[in-house]
Amino acid sequence: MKKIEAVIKPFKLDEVKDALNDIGIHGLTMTEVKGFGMQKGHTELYRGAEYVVDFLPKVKVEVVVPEERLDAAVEAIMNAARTGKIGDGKIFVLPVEQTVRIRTGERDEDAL
Amino acid sequence: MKKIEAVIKPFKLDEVKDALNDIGIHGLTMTEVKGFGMQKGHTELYRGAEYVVDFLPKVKVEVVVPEERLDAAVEAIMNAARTGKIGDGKIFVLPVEQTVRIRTGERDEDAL
Amino acid sequence: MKKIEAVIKPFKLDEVKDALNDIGIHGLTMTEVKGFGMQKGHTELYRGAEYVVDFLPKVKVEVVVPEERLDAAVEAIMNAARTGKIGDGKIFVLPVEQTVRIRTGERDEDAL
Amino acid sequence: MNAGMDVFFLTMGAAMVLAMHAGFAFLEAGTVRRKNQVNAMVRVLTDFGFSTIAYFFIGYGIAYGTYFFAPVPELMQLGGKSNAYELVHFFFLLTFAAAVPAIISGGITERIRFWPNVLATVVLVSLVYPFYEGLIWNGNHGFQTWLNSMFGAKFHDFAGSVVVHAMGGFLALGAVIMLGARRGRYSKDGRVNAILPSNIPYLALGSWILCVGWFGFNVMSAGVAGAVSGLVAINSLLAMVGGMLTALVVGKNDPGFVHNGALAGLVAICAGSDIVHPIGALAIGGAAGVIFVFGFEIIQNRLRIDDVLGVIPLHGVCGAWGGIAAGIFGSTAMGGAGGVTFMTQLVGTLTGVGLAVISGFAVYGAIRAILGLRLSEEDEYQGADLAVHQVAAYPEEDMA
Amino acid sequence: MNAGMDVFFLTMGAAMVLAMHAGFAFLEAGTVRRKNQVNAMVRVLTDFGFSTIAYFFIGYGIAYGTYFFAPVPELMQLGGKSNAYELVHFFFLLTFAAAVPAIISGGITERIRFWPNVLATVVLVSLVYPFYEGLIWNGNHGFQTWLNSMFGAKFHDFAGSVVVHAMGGFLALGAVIMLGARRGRYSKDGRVNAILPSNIPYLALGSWILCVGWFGFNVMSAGVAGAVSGLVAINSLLAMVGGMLTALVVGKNDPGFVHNGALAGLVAICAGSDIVHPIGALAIGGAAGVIFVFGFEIIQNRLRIDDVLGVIPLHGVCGAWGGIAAGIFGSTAMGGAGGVTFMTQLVGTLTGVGLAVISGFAVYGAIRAILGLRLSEEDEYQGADLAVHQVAAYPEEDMA
Amino acid sequence: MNAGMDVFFLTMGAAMVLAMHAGFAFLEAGTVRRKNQVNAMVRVLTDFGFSTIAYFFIGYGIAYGTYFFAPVPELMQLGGKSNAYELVHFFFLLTFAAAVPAIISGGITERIRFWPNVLATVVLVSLVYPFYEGLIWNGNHGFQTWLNSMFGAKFHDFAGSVVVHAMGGFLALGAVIMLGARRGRYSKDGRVNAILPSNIPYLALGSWILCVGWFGFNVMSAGVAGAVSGLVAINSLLAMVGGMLTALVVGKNDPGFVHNGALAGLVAICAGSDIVHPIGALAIGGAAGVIFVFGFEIIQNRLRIDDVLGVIPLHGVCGAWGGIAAGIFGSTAMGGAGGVTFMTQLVGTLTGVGLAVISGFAVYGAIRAILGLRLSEEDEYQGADLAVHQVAAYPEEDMA
Ligand SMILES: Nc1ncnc2c1ncn2[C@@H]1O[C@H](COP(=O)(O)OP(=O)(O)O)[C@@H](O)[C@H]1O
Ligand SMILES: Nc1ncnc2c1ncn2[C@@H]1O[C@H](COP(=O)(O)OP(=O)(O)O)[C@@H](O)[C@H]1O
Ligand SMILES: Nc1ncnc2c1ncn2[C@@H]1O[C@H](COP(=O)(O)OP(=O)(O)O)[C@@H](O)[C@H]1O
Repeated sequence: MKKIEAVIKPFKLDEVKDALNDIGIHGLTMTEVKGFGMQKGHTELYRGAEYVVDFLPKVKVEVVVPEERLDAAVEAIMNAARTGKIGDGKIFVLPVEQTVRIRTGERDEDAL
Repeated sequence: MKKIEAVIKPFKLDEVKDALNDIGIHGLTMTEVKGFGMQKGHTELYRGAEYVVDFLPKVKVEVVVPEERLDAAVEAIMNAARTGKIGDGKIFVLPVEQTVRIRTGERDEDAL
Repeated sequence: MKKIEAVIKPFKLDEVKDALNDIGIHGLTMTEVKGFGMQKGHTELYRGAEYVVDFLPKVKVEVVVPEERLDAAVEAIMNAARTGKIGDGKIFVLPVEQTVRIRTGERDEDAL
Repeated sequence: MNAGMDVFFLTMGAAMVLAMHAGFAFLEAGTVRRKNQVNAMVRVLTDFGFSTIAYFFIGYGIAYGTYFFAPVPELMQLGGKSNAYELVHFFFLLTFAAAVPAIISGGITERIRFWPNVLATVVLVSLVYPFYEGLIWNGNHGFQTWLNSMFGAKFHDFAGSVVVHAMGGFLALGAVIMLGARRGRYSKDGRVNAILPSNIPYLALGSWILCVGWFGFNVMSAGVAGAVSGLVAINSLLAMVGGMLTALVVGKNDPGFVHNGALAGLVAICAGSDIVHPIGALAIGGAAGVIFVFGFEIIQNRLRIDDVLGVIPLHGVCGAWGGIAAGIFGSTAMGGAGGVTFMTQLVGTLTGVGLAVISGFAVYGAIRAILGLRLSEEDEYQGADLAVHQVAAYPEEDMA
Repeated sequence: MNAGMDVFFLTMGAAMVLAMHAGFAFLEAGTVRRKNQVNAMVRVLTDFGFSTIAYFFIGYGIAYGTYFFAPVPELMQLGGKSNAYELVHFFFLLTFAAAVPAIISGGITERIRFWPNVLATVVLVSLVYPFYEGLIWNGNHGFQTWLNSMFGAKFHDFAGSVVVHAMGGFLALGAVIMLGARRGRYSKDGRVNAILPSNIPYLALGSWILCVGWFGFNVMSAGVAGAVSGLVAINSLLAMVGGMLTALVVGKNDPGFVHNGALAGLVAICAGSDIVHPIGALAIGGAAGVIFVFGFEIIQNRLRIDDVLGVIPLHGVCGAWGGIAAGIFGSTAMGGAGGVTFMTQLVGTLTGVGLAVISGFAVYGAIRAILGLRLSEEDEYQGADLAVHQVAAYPEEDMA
Repeated sequence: MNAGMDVFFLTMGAAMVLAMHAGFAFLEAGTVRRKNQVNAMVRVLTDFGFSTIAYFFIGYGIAYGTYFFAPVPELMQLGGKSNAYELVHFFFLLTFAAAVPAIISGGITERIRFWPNVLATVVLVSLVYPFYEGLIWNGNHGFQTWLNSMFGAKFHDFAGSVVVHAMGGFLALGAVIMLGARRGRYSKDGRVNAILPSNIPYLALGSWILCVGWFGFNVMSAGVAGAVSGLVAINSLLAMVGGMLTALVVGKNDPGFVHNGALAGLVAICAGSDIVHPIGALAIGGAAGVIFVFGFEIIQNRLRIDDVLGVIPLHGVCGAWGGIAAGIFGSTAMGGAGGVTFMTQLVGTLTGVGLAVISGFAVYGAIRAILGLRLSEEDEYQGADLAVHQVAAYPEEDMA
C-alpha cells in the first residue's frame, strides 16, 4: 500500500475528493496546513506597518491506496488540483506497511 | 522504527493517550483533521438552504515507536479507539529511517 | 527522496524556515499540531476547578528533500530549533518514493 | 426647561439609533464570510460618516429647508426653540437617513467596490432619501395634501416603515441586480450554492443591538417628550415578538431567521406603532416574520437575486407591508386610533416603493457605467478585507 | 407633560432591561461549549418572546389585575394616566418577568429540549412568577398586610432581589435536578470533570451588558421620574464594585468569577438599593461576591448539581442574601433609611425561596413526566446547535 | 420634579459612560494578542472597581470637598438638592475619573503586572486626577481666577478633552516608558516588528460602544437637564465623523485607524463642544484624525515607544489639541459662542499635560522601584492570561 500526500490549493479540495470518488476511492483525510514555496505570499498593512504573510493556506490530502491504484489516484489528484498557476502544490508518495480498520480489526487492503 | 498514524474519533484521544502511556509510550503528536469515508456526514440547514457537511472532525495521532513495540502500540490504539460504530478510523504504519531528538542530538531509538 | 518531519516549538518556525532557505531549500509545509511528551503541560484553573493541559502547541514542519541534502537539512533544522530545554521536539525521516509537481507534472527531484 | 427635556429626549433617541448602526455592522459581519468581515464593518461605519456630511450640508435642507450655517448664538435658537433643540433634531433624523445605506450595505456586501459605494451613499442621502422624506414628513410639494383630498387622510408613517425601510430595501433591489451575484452563488447548471455565514454570535449581537435601539427609533419619533406614547413602546415590543416567533416556527429554528424575524416585526410596526392596537401589532409583526422567511427564500432561490443579508425582504417587503398594515389595523374598526385610510396607505407606500426601485436602478446603474461597481474577480476571491484594507479580520492568525 | 416624562423614563428603563437579555444570551453563549452557542442564544431570545405573550395575555393580569383588550383610545388613558403610561409600565415589568426564564436558562443549558423549555417558560411567566410578584408588589392576598401586622413592616424588595432573582435562581434548582448533569460532568468514580467555557470575551460582553442595563433595572424601578433617587444609582454602583472585587480576590483572578461577581453584587443590592447607605451597599455587594464564589464551588463540586452558569448561587443565594440584607443594612442603626425589619425581610425572602423551590420541582417534574426534558444522548453529544437548529455557530468553518 | 428629571438625566449619562468602559475593554482585547485578551478585559473591569473605591473615599472629596459618610436621610438632600442628586453626580463624575486608568491600560497592556497596576490606579484616581479636576472644574486653589485675570477668560474644558483625555494619555507616556516595550517589538538591528492585533471585530465593537457612550460623556456634562444643549450633540457627531473620515483617507483604509479616528475626533471635541460651530467641530475632528494617524506612526516607529493601542496620540495629543482648538474655534470670529481666549486654553492645556507627564513618570517610576512593573520574561511569553489568571480566553480549545 502507498500513502499519497497531496498539498493543494484549498478551493480545489472538493474537486479532488470528487475525482478520487470517481475512480472508486472513498476514504481520505484532510488537514489545513500552511505552505511556503515559490508562490509569493502577500503583504498586509496594519496601522502603517507592513508585514509579509509568506505562509499560505493549503490543504493536505492524505489517502492510502493499494499499490495497483496508485497511479490512477495520483493522476486523478493531479488533474483535479491543477490550475496551472504557481502554488498548485505537490504530491508525495510514501510506502505504507500496514493498515488496520479500527472498527473491525481488518488489515491491509481489506481495511481500505 | 515505525511511525503509526491513527485517524480516530476526537473524543477517543484521551483514552488512546492513556493506553499508550500504559504500555510505556510517552510521546505522541496529534493533529485536528477532517475525514471523509464511509461514515455519513450530516446535513445542515441555513435559511432554508441545505448543505452537506461530509468532512467529519477526526484526530490524527502520530507516534513513532521502535520496531519491537509496534504490535503492542497498534493493539493498544485499536482497543482504546474502538466504539464498533462506523467511522472509528484507521491505523497506518510507515517506515521511519531516522529519528533525532532536537534538544540533545540523540539519534534513533535513543531519541524516542 | 526523503521526507523530514520535524515537530518543533512554534516560535522557532521562522528560524527553521530561514535555516532551510540558507541551504537552498525553498519549499516546506507546516501544520499546527499538539504534542505530548516529557515536557510538562500546565495546569489551568477555571472557577475553582483545576484541569491539566497536557497537549502543548507545537508546529510540524514537513519538507521533502533529495537524498543528498538530507543530512544538511536535518542539521539545519536541529540547529535552528534547539533551545536546549525540554520539549524542543523531534525530527523523523521517512522514505519518499515519488514526488509530483501538480502544476507541471514534473516528477521526483525535478518537482522539488 | 421643557426644551431641555426635549433635547435630552432626542439625544437618547439619537444615541440609540446611532447604536443601531453598530447593529447593522455586526449583523453584516456575522453573515458574510470571514474574509469580508473587516470590510463590512468599515463600510457601515464610514457610510454613516459620509451620510452625516451629505445630510448636514444638503439632505436636511432638501427635506426641511433648514441649514446650519448661522453662527452659534443663532443656532442655539434655531426654529424658535431653545437649547439648540433643532440641532439634536437634525442628529436624530440623520440617524434615520444614514440607515438607508446601512440597509443597502447588507445586500451588496462581499463584492462592492469601496469608493463607488461611497458615491452612491452620498447621492442617496443628500438627494433621493430627503426628497421622499420631505414629501411625507414635511408636506413638501403638496403630495400629502393631494392624498388627503383624494383618499380622505394623509399618509401615516410614524417612524418610517416606508420612508426609511421600504426605501432602503427597494433601493437595494437595483443595487444588487446592477452588481450581480457573488461568484459561485449560482452555478450554470441551475444549482444554488450555499455561501455560509461566518459567525452566528456576531449576527445575533447585531440583531440584539438593533432590537434595543429600535425603541429609540420608534418611541423617540414623537419628537418631543410631551408627545411620547407608551403605545408605541408596547406595539414595537409585540411586533418584535410576533416576528421572532413566527420566523422561529416557519423558519424551522434557524438562528438566522429567528434573529432577523424580530427585526422584520420591528420594520413592519414603525408606520402604525402609534395607532394600532397591541394585538394588531402582534399580528403585523407575526405576518412580517412569515413574509420575511418566504420572501427570503423566493428572492434567493427562485428569483436568484443574491441579496446577501436578505434586506429586500426584510426592509423592503416588510416595510411596505407595514405601511399598508397601518391602514388596516390602524382603523377604529380594528381597535386602532383611526385617522388613516387603506387607500392612502397603499398609494403612499407604492409611491415610495416605486421611487426606490427606479432610483436604485438609476443611481447604481449610472455609477456602474461610469466607475464600475464590482471588485475584480481576484479581489473578490481573496476577500475584500485584504483587497480593500490590506489586512484580515484576525491578523495575528495570519502570521504562521 | 409629567406623564410624557414618565413614559420616557420607563421606556429607557425597559430598553435597558431588554438589553440585559442580550447580556444573558452572551453570558450563556460564552460559558457553554461551542457546539451549544447557537442554541443558548436562540433560547434566550425566544424565551423573551414567549414570556411576552404569556405575561401580556395572562401574567400581568394575575399580578396587577390589568388587561389590555380595550381599544386604543381607552388604552391611552388606562389607569387614568395619560400618554399610555400603563402600557410602558407593562413593558418595563415584562422585562423583569422575562428575566426569570433567562436566569434559569443558564442552569439548564447544553442539554434541555427546546419545546419543553418553552412550555416551562410559559407556565412560569404566566402563573408562578406573577403570583409572587402580585403578593409582594401589588399587595395581593393580604400577605404584605399580614407581614406588616406580624413583624412591623412590609416586605421591602425595591427592585427584585427576591421577586426576580431569588425566584429565578431557586426555580433553577428544581429544573437542574430534574434534568440531571451534563454527560461526562461527574464520573462514577467520584471525579468532577471540568467542562470548559468556549469564549471568555463573550462571557465578559454578557456581563458588561448586564451591568450597564442593571442601572435601568434598579433606578427605573422608581416607576416615575419624580420618585427617582440618586441613592439607588450609587448603591448599585458600589454593590457591583464590591462583588467584583471580592470575587477577584477570593476567586483568584478567575475571569469567570470576576465578571459574575459584579453581577452577584447587583443581584444582592436590588432589594435595598433605595434605603441602605452606600457603604452598606459596598458591604452587601462584597459579601455577595464571596457567597457566589463559595456557593458556586459547593454546588458544583460538593453537591454535584450541574448548574452550568452558577445561577443558583448567583441569582438564588445572592438574591436571598439581598432580601435579608435589606433588613439589616436598611435600618437606621446602620445609617439606612429605615422602615424595614429583619424578620419581615427574612420571612418574605424565605417565602419566595420556598415557593420557587417547590414550583421548580413541580413544573419541571411534571414536564419531564409528560414530555421529557432532555436531549437524547446523541443530540447532546453532537450539540444542541446541530440537533435543534441544524446549523453550527460558525457554519463557514464546517464546510471543509 | 426638576430634581427627579436631573437625576434621570445624569443616571443615563453615567450609564452611558459606564458602558464606555466595556468599550475600552473590547478595544483593548481586540488589539492585543489572543494570549492577553482575558487579562485586558479583567484589568479594565477591575480598574473601574478600584477607581470607584478610590474616588468615593478620597478623590471626589479632593476635587469637590464632598464626602458621603452622613446617614441616608442626609445624603438624600446632600448639597441642598433633592432626590439624592449629588450621589448620581458622583457616579457620573466617577465614570470620568475611571476613564484615566482605562486609557492608560491600552498603553501598558500585554506586559504589566496586575497588582502594581492596581496600585497605580488607586494613586491616580484618588490623588493626581482629582487634583487637576478640582483645579479646573471646581475652581480650587485659584488657578482659574488667575488664568482669568492673566488671559481674560477661564480655562474652558466642557467635557474633559484635557481634564480626562490629555491627562490619561500623557500619564501613559511615563507609564509606557517606565515599563519598556514588549519583547520582540523592536529588534536590536533597528527593525520595528509588527505585533498584530488578534481580533478586529472586537476592536470595532469597542470603538462603537465608545462612540455611542460618548454622547452621554459630552451631552450629559451639562449636569442638569435644563442646561442641556443640542449643540453639544451635533458637535460631537460632526467631530466623530471628521476624525473617522480623515483617518480613513490618511490611514489608507486601515480598520484600526478608521475605528480609532472616530474616537480621536470625539476626544478633541470634548473641550469646546458647547461653544464651537458644527463646521468648526468637523474641522477639529478632522484634524484629530490626521494627528492620530501620524502621531501613532511617529510614536511607534520613530520614537520607538511601545504604546500598544496608541493612547498617547489618541487621548494625549488629540486631547491637548482639543483643549487648544476650543480657544480657536470657540471664538465669535469663527462663528463660535465666544467667552474663551487662545492663551488661556494654551496655558490650561499645557498645565494639564505637564502635570500628567511628571506624575506619570513619578508614579510609575516609584512603583517600578518598589514593586516592579513588568511580568517576568516567561510570563510575558506565555501570555498574561495564563500567567495572571491561570486560564486562556478560549479554554475549551486548550483541551485537546
Ligand atoms: N520540498 C517541499 N516539501 C514539502 N512541501 C513542499 C515542498 N515544496 C513545496 N511544498 C508545498 O507545496 C506548496 C506549493 O509549492 P510552490 O513552490 O509554492 O509552488 P508549485 O507547487 O507550483 O511548485 C507549498 O506552499 C508547500 O506547502
Ligand atoms: N484510504 C484512506 N486514506 C486515508 N484516510 C482514510 C482512508 N479511508 C478512511 N480514512 C480516514 O478514516 C476515517 C474513517 O473512515 P470511515 O470509512 O468513515 O469508517 P471506518 O473507519 O469505520 O471504516 C475517515 O473519516 C478518514 O479520515
Ligand atoms: N514517539 C513520538 N512520536 C511522535 N511524536 C513525538 C514522540 N515523542 C515526542 N513527540 C513529539 O515531540 C514533542 C517533544 O517531545 P518531549 O518529550 O516533550 O521533549 P523532547 O523533544 O525534549 O524530548 C512532543 O510534544 C511530541 O509532539
